[in-house]
Amino acid sequence: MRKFILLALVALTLFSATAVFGADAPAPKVVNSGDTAWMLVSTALVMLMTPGLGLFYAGMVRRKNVLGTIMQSFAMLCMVSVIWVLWGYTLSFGPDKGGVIGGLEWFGLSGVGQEPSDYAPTIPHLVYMMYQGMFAIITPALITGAFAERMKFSAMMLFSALWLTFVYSPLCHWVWGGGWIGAKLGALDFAGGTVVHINSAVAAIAAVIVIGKRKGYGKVPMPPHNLPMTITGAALLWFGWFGFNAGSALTSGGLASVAFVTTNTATGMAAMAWMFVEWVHRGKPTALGIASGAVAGLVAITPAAGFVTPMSAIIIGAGAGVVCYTAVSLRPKFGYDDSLDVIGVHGVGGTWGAVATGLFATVAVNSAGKDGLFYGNPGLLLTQLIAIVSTYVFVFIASLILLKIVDMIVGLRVSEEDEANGLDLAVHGENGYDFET
Amino acid sequence: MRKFILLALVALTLFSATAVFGADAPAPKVVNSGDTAWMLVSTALVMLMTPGLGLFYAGMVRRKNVLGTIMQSFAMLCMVSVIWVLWGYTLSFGPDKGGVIGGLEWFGLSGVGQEPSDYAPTIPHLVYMMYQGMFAIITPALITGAFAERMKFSAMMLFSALWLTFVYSPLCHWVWGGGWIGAKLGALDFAGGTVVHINSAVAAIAAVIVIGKRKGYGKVPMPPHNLPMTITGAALLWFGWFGFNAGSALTSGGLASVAFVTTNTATGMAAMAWMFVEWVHRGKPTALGIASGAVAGLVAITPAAGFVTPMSAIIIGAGAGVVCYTAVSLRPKFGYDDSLDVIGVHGVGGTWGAVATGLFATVAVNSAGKDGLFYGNPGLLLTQLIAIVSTYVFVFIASLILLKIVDMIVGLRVSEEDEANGLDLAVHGENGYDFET
Amino acid sequence: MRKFILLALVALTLFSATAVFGADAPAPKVVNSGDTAWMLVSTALVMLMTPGLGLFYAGMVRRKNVLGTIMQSFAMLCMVSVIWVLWGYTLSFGPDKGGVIGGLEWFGLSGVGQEPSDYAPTIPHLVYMMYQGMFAIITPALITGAFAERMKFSAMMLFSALWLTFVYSPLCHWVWGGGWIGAKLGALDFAGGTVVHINSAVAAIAAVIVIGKRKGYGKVPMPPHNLPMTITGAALLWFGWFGFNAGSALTSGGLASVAFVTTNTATGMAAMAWMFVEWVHRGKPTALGIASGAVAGLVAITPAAGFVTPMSAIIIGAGAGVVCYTAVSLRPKFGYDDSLDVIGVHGVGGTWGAVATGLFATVAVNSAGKDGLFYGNPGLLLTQLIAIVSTYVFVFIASLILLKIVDMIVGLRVSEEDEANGLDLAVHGENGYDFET
Amino acid sequence: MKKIEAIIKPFKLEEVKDALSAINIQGMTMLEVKGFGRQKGHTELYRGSEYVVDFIPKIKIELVVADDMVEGVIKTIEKTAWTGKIGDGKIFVSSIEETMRIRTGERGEIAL
Amino acid sequence: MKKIEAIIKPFKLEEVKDALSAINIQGMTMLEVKGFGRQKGHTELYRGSEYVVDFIPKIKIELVVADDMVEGVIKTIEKTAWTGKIGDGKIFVSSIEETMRIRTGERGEIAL
Amino acid sequence: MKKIEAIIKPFKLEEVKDALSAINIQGMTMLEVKGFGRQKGHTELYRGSEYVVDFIPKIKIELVVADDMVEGVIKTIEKTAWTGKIGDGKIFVSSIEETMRIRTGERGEIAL
Ligand SMILES: Nc1ncnc2c1ncn2[C@@H]1O[C@H](COP(=O)(O)OP(=O)(O)O)[C@@H](O)[C@H]1O
Ligand SMILES: Nc1ncnc2c1ncn2[C@@H]1O[C@H](COP(=O)(O)OP(=O)(O)O)[C@@H](O)[C@H]1O
Ligand SMILES: Nc1ncnc2c1ncn2[C@@H]1O[C@H](COP(=O)(O)OP(=O)(O)O)[C@@H](O)[C@H]1O
Repeated sequence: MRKFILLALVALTLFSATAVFGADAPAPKVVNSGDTAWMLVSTALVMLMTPGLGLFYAGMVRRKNVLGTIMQSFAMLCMVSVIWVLWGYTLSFGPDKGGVIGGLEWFGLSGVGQEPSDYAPTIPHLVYMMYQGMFAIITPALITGAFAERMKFSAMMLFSALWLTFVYSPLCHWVWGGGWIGAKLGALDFAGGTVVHINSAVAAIAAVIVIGKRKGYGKVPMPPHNLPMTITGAALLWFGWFGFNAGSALTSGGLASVAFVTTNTATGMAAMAWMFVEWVHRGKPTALGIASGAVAGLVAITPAAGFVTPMSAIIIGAGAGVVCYTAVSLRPKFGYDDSLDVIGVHGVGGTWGAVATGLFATVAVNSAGKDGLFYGNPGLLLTQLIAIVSTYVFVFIASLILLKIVDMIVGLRVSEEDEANGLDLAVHGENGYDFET
Repeated sequence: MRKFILLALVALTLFSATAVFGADAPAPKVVNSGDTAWMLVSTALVMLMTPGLGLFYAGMVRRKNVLGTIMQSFAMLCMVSVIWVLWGYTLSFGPDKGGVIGGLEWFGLSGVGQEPSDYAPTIPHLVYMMYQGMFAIITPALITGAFAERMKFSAMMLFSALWLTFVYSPLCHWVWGGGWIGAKLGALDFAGGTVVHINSAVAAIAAVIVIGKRKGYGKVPMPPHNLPMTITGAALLWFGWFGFNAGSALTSGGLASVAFVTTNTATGMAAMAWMFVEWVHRGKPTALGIASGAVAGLVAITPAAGFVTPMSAIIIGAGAGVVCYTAVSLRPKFGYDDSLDVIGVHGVGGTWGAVATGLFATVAVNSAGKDGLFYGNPGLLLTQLIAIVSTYVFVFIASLILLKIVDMIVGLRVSEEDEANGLDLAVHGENGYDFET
Repeated sequence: MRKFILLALVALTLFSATAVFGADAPAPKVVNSGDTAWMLVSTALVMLMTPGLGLFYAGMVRRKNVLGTIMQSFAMLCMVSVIWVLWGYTLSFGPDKGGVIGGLEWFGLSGVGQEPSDYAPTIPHLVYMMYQGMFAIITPALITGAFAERMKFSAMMLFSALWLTFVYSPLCHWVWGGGWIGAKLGALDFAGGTVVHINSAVAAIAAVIVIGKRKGYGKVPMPPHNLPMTITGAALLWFGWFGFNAGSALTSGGLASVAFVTTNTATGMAAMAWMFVEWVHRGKPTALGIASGAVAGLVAITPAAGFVTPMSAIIIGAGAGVVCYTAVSLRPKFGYDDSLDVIGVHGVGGTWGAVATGLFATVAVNSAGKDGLFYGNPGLLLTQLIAIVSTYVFVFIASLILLKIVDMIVGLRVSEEDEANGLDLAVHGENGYDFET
Repeated sequence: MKKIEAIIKPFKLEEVKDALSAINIQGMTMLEVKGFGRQKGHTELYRGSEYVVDFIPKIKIELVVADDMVEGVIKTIEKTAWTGKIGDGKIFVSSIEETMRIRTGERGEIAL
Repeated sequence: MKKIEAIIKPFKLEEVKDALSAINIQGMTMLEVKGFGRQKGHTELYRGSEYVVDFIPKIKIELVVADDMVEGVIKTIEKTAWTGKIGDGKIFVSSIEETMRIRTGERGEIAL
Repeated sequence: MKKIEAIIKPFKLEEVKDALSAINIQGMTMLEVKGFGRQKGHTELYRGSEYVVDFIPKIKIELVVADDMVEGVIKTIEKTAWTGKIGDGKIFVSSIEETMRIRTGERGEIAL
């Protein structure tokens, strides 16, 4: 339809004399309905990932902690939805202050309206804000897998609010908000390898160190109570991740398509790789394995999605399956109790993805990107490593401090008896299932 | 947005020899692919809400009624899908007859085609029809929560078919189809506070009065059998509600963005509010509480979504959490058995939202809207109150009559023994779960 | 994208001398952001169908096989995601070789990029590729319902990889890739009645013949272990099917709207029809019945979705509910054990849909379609029958051969003891649920 | 000491428990079971087919009581679990030789 | 009256029940249990780690019968629950002193 | 032979099982039950209302042992299931008259 109008207009303008805007002028910021449609959908898709993560995690804990676990993700969705519009967005994306943090000019969304912003010139600023908000929601939710089955709900809430403000917002600003990692250093992070995955995993390291192991960890089996729930969660994550990665194109077109395809391909490959490695290693292909492999693939392709070819995505996925499997199967050897393998999947997978971006990126896919090592530019790999290591250091120290503060204020851990009885009853006064009546 | 560019181009071409269409002529109705994409997706999202509601409800009943409950929502999806295309749409949106009802001109979708309609000039009429159909599906499904665990399936089906025809369709016509509440009175209902939520809740009041309490209500505990299912349902509702509210912009652009943001913000805030109030009141933050609070927030922001600012949405959400929590926690004090709190959540939340629209609406957000009390226009509040009260009266009386008729024809309630054994086995000949083999 | 067009138009009009493209020239292939948004979403929606199918199937098996069943679908999603980009797409859609198969020119997606292709001139070729990939994923996943609860996982994987290559890819090429059924014969298959449903069901026939019955089949009851899971799966299928059918328009506009509406209408009607027939036949309306009826309706409308009117969709749906119910209720009479009724639902429903397309198709709905028997063109019905029968013959023989080969290599069936203990523990070393701790 | 095992209809549990509390029963244990008996099961439907499910959900209550309590407990259960329809269930009584309360190590009737 | 408790493999339940019906057993109660015995459990996998699960799903059947039925019931269960592999299960017999049918108040063998 | 039935707190199961294995118990059966006793239940929340749940999840262990093992088993359970808080549970002992191992048909103590 639109084409016809355009044709008609062209025909008309053939007779006219004046130009509306010159070809050299900066691209006008006008809302494009197709781009906006895709970004609205992407935002909704990323929103769905957080409850999906809740299912993914909750299926892996023991029955007595199912609600406590699922609720941590759900509460992040609720709490960060409010924090983000109040001060999260402006700290992350508000006018840059020395490459370090965004200013408070956009506090309470003041000045964030229906017109496009510089961040995304074809969609309303509000959509960009909301899309980014969904990333801010899932990141602290990811951390909760590390301290599942033993952390106080109050402590989790307080820690997450502080962490979002003092860790997530600055890091996000550095990478995407005009801060030093993205704008100055020039590291590539298409959809959040650093900001989301490495970030949450390094916070998870700090958390498991400070909070300690679950009672009985390593001695009594702690089998997952509902694996179909976990697989359902993994499926929703995969589905939502199309919004996460392909949405990071911020437009609906070729770049989104590439990111969509690399995401799906790497994920399938990583799932197969994890499954086959476990099959060889332990003799059986597991359902949890294939689901975990898929998540590892999603994580690893995240920073690379819009910069690499589908064939590179196969390699990135295969690598993710193998290294993440190795990492989690070695976990029992380390002394720490990262209940649901946040470190092994998001930390290791995210790091691999960030490195792989330095290897496989190519401007043939995305002219706004860079070439990686395998396309003749070793510099990018170095850049990526600097970004990774800086993130490690900053996030680890800052998270540690916040955890200590929260521990002093409300205490991080539930009592031994509450842990034995389960968080559902002890902390929330509820029972996950009642199949009797 | 795109329209503006086109208009600009058109304006320019006015200086040329011929104009395609004059600036004064009504905007041409042409299908816009971006708007259509967003509305197709929104329609699918709203469709998903009904099974989501089924999960939300079914998790809260006792195990023996899980299928009976989930099936009520699913059956609404199926039955109303057919009724809507036959006579529901034309009664609701067909050519207006005296402000009271739509004519039968569009019976069987005759004349409803691929070209846009006056209701939405940039999307095919069929999409508009289908989008509205999804609202007609979920509204009777919402009512089923009130009489869960005791109503005959046959009675539920018959009642819903009649109710859709004689209650939903006229009310929908009054508010959105060119009838007296929307077109003449000028009340604002962005996405269905009156048409969907107050409507279903008032029918629920009639239903619980006529049908009576569950056997043992108030004496034996009736704990939810599967809260992870309820939370999953709440998550799907939240996800689908983006289609419900942001889709109500009927275009993909700034207005949809605002509605998306207010929806998410109010929901997060309401969930937090409910959770904290319960935490203070009962000592523990519950998973069912946070999920219920989210739904209360979604309900309350519905009429306001495209008329208020995100900051107002925070207040609307906070109010929803507090008033709905108060309402449901007082339920045991009232003599009625509204099994799953349709009245407390949709009635109270929907009314609060309709009132709040009269308080917080501003033309700064939506030039097609109005200013509310806090923006200097007390008139809107009055208008809203008239719309609310009229809905109460009409829906209550009409629903009561229909329930009595259905009771005479097939009987509303299952036998005592069937109720004791559970609807699944007694009415559907099935067993929800079998974990033995 | 649109911006570029506008800019280009402006630039060109500055010189005003030449026309950009003549009205008679072939439509230019430019990416349209709205069409692309819709197709990205449709692709994601179809992706979700495969895990949805996993839930639909897994709820119907016994508890001991829940993971084994859900994993078969999940593994298809993973494996075919990789195969498709490597050789599946090029075999199916690559440059035609004699109407029989696509060439290997697009192996590894070489030449499949961000620009549109001839298959869909307004969306990036990569999106078209990925969209088609999701169909290739779900088709072998559908087959797994036939041999559920007894097939070796290794055999299932190997068979599926071979089947995708030697059965799915050629058939897909014949119908949609420029092969003899679609391009030469001119049979209509809007969204996969032949390619997906008949195809998988005929393979299922071959499979149940070769693999034999479950131990105890017909003697001990094999009740579904989790019907809420099955209904959730059905709901996700319905939701995703909007992408499947309305996405098959490949654009966002009138045609997609028609397909959306016919899909929803036929599905609702089929569910009601199945439910009422069972109600009359067995005395009770069942939850599994209404869900199965919905799936039958989705299957039947698939080939017709973009060619028929919504009123015809009601008839197609009603037919689907009745014939599929009849087929599955007769199953125990046949000697074969098609565990989850792939043949009764997808075979019978798919065939009915393909025939119905020959009856109800009308160019009034889709000018690129044809008129069917009831619109005065008996030829189409014949064409449809030829396509159906050819598919039967080819798929049956080819699947049989592949099954025999796989049986020789790895053996198709687990040991009796493993079957008794359940696939979860025996094959995957896992336990679906653990509600004790 | 005697052990009383009562198999009852699930929806009667609450009532039976309350009545037992009322006659000062301080402890009991309850579990879900499936029963097969004169109440011949029901048919369930599966895609147009019917199959008979012989085992019906029941609740089993186990209580160990002093000998002189037995008759009172039996009567109470009989009264509250009764509906008069087939499948109301059974009560079985057997001997318990020793009892211990884990918390205190007490043995015998005092441990009940 | 005697109580017979049999612990069997789950997939044998149907066969055992049918055989007991065939020898005129009119009532029994069944429950899911987990067994620990010579059949030493199995390993389960969790993200690349193995852990041993000692408790294996079993079904326990409880029936109270008249004394003269005991031998027949035991034999029937033995025959139908048997696979010859470790873990086939056990049968335990104990005494029941009193029985009551709740529906009728009947006591003793007539109540079975 | 004696049957020992122990009702314990669920999180103690692993410990009790290991301790019993250590004193050479070769077989036992475990099931989930709900207990009602001095440990008076807890309140659960439902949308702002509180309701009391009287029945608390417990694990019941059943083992049949030779007479001379009884005391050892009781002691072991007492020691390992003990927390000192109300609700630690009970141990009941009763007589078993006959035992059969289904796999071999062996009867008596040898079948344990
Ligand atoms: N001989 C028996 N041994 C063990 N349990 C029995 C026996 N007979 C009946 N039961 C249990 O009692 C329940 C009720 O018995 P049933 O024969 O159906 O009805 P009624 O108690 O009215 O005679 C059965 O479902 C079963 O659980
Ligand atoms: N002494 C016992 N007391 C109670 N239950 C037992 C005992 N020994 C075995 N069982 C039960 O019998 C089941 C089978 O016993 P097991 O030793 O594995 O094999 P088998 O019966 O072939 O000797 C166990 O899983 C357990 O449930
Ligand atoms: N008389 C009884 N008969 C059967 N089971 C009992 C009896 N008394 C207690 N129980 C079981 O023992 C559990 C613990 O008993 P309780 O009175 O709560 O604490 P304690 O064992 O510390 O005295 C109860 O939950 C119940 O399962």
